[in-house]
Amino acid sequence: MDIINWNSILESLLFAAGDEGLSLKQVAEVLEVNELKAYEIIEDLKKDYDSDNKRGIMMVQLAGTYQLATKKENASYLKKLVDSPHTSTLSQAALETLAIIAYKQPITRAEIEEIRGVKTERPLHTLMAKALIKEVGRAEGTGRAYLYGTTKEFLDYFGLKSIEELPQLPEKAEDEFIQEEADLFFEKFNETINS
Amino acid sequence: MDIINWNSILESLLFAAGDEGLSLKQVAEVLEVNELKAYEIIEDLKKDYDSDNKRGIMMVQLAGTYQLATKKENASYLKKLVDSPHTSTLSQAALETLAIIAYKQPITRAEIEEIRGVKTERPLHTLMAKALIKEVGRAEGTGRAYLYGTTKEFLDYFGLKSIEELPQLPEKAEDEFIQEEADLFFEKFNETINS
Amino acid sequence: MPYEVKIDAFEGPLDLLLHLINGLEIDIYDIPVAQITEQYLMYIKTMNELKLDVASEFLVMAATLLVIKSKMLLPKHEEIQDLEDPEMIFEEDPRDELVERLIEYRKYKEAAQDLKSMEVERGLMYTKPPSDLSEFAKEKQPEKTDMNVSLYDMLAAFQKLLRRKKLQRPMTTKVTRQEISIETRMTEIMGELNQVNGRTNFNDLFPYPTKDHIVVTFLAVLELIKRKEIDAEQQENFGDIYVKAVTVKEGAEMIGHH
Repeated sequence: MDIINWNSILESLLFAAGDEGLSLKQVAEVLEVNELKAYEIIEDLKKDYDSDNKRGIMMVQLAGTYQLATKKENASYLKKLVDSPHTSTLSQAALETLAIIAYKQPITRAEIEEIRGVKTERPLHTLMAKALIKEVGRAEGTGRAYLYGTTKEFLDYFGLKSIEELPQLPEKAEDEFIQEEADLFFEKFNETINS
Repeated sequence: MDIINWNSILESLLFAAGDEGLSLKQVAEVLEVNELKAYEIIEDLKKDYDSDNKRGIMMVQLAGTYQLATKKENASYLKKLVDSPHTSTLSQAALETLAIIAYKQPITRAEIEEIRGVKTERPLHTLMAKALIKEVGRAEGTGRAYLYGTTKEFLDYFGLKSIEELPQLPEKAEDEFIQEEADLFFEKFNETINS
Repeated sequence: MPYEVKIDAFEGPLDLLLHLINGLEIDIYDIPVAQITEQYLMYIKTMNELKLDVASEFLVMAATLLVIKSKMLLPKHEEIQDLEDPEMIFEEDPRDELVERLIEYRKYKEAAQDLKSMEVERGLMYTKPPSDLSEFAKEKQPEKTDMNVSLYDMLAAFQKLLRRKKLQRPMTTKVTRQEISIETRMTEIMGELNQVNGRTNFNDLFPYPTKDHIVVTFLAVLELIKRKEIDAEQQENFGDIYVKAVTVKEGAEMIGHH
């Protein structure tokens, strides 16, 4: 009798892993089972997706990892989603990409994709077409990938005088440190006071 | 008879939309149905997720859009996949400031500081950088101080459908009422004792 | 070197006052001002002695408390009694304004707690980035029309990305924080005192300049004073503080505190 809901857990994991997918080894490690068992669980979930036509996602094996993807038969609806007039403003994907470029320029596509964890070809295309970003050079090394940066239009559009006017990102590490210290103090203080 | 597999199509769409989510209107448009029908389809898929414990994803309504997310009960497994186990959370100062803004918006910095009894520049900065609050206008009168309000990201960050979903603030008036009653009672009690 | 730890431990004077009031388990509408003021000042004083940076707001509140305390001692001139209408009994309590501020602040402090638990709850859900739908897109140039987004939208998108925790190979090691407990430090302090004939300069108890160590030492000293195992003395105002061990006579009765 299996009390652990392997299907549910694996679906959660694959869903969150997105386009990066998970290797058999990773699945086994996280589920704390051996690879044979992990494989069984994967096959089981895969079969569920394939046999149940109420599901819109399926499992694919790409470059040594397992990933979730939308079912092919729904492609026409996805096409409609892309063309939907409501998606005419900048998408979340484009905004994310733009933010990464704004704060980390000059930056290559590979670096952006590393941060986002998804392919970023289309958002880059959109941003270029809207003249918010441009190619500003080429990276050193093999491939000599394009480097991207923001444009004058970008500043104009967001009402910034210069790139330095961008709101500062919170210093995450520092914030956390202070908070931890404060928590520690408070905890100890309470222990003493209330004891 | 429904030949179209709404559940499957909607799941594909929501999966592809990711954390950008889809509004009811978008769903209706892409599925080419009216909003009432779209709502039914959404509710149907939602029920499927909730009732089937083999599924690891669920549907949530965040900041006015429908999104897929992993089920909460699988959080411990997902944590094992996350690179920094220390998730950055908001400091007490930031939370207090945010609470005041959420319930009293639009509100100026001076008004916030009046309530908290301390300078609030730094928390305001953090909250702006995290896009949880924004400037929503200027106060009347001299100085024309900035007024702050919460953002869509605020709703998303706290898992709220809309600002109306915020838990109710403990009512001050009620507190006072109880206290007045108590005072009155005590007075009467004394009168009786001493007469 | 000022330490801001202290200031962050309490969000401000109102927070500290609420903490003291809660500790005494008293009615917020009937604050024993003299007692609270004393505790409040003791707190500020200790912080000063530890050379922790005390924000000016804390000092302003100290002054306010002293004013209220003195007003409480005055005979009540302002009491107007209209015997025909008991509702009209009007008595101006010098504490009223402070109480109102405390209650107002407490309301939002509680709301902040709610937000905190919502934040935790939300953190249990993981989402995925929007898929790359380029394979479904027609090759058309997006028109350069009004995009209708603001800087906030861009920031929000970025925060969302950061929040969407990046997943990777499971990590096997977790960094654990080296903690010194108050109990351990208390034992250490008693040991240190015994080595120096039971008396030492307060400042000598802080050999390590780390915040953790200072805070824990400070609290250990407080606890030892409370348990009457050590005594602190100061020869003159602003003079150095000395700490000495209280030697308990053999067979002395230790039952009861008073």
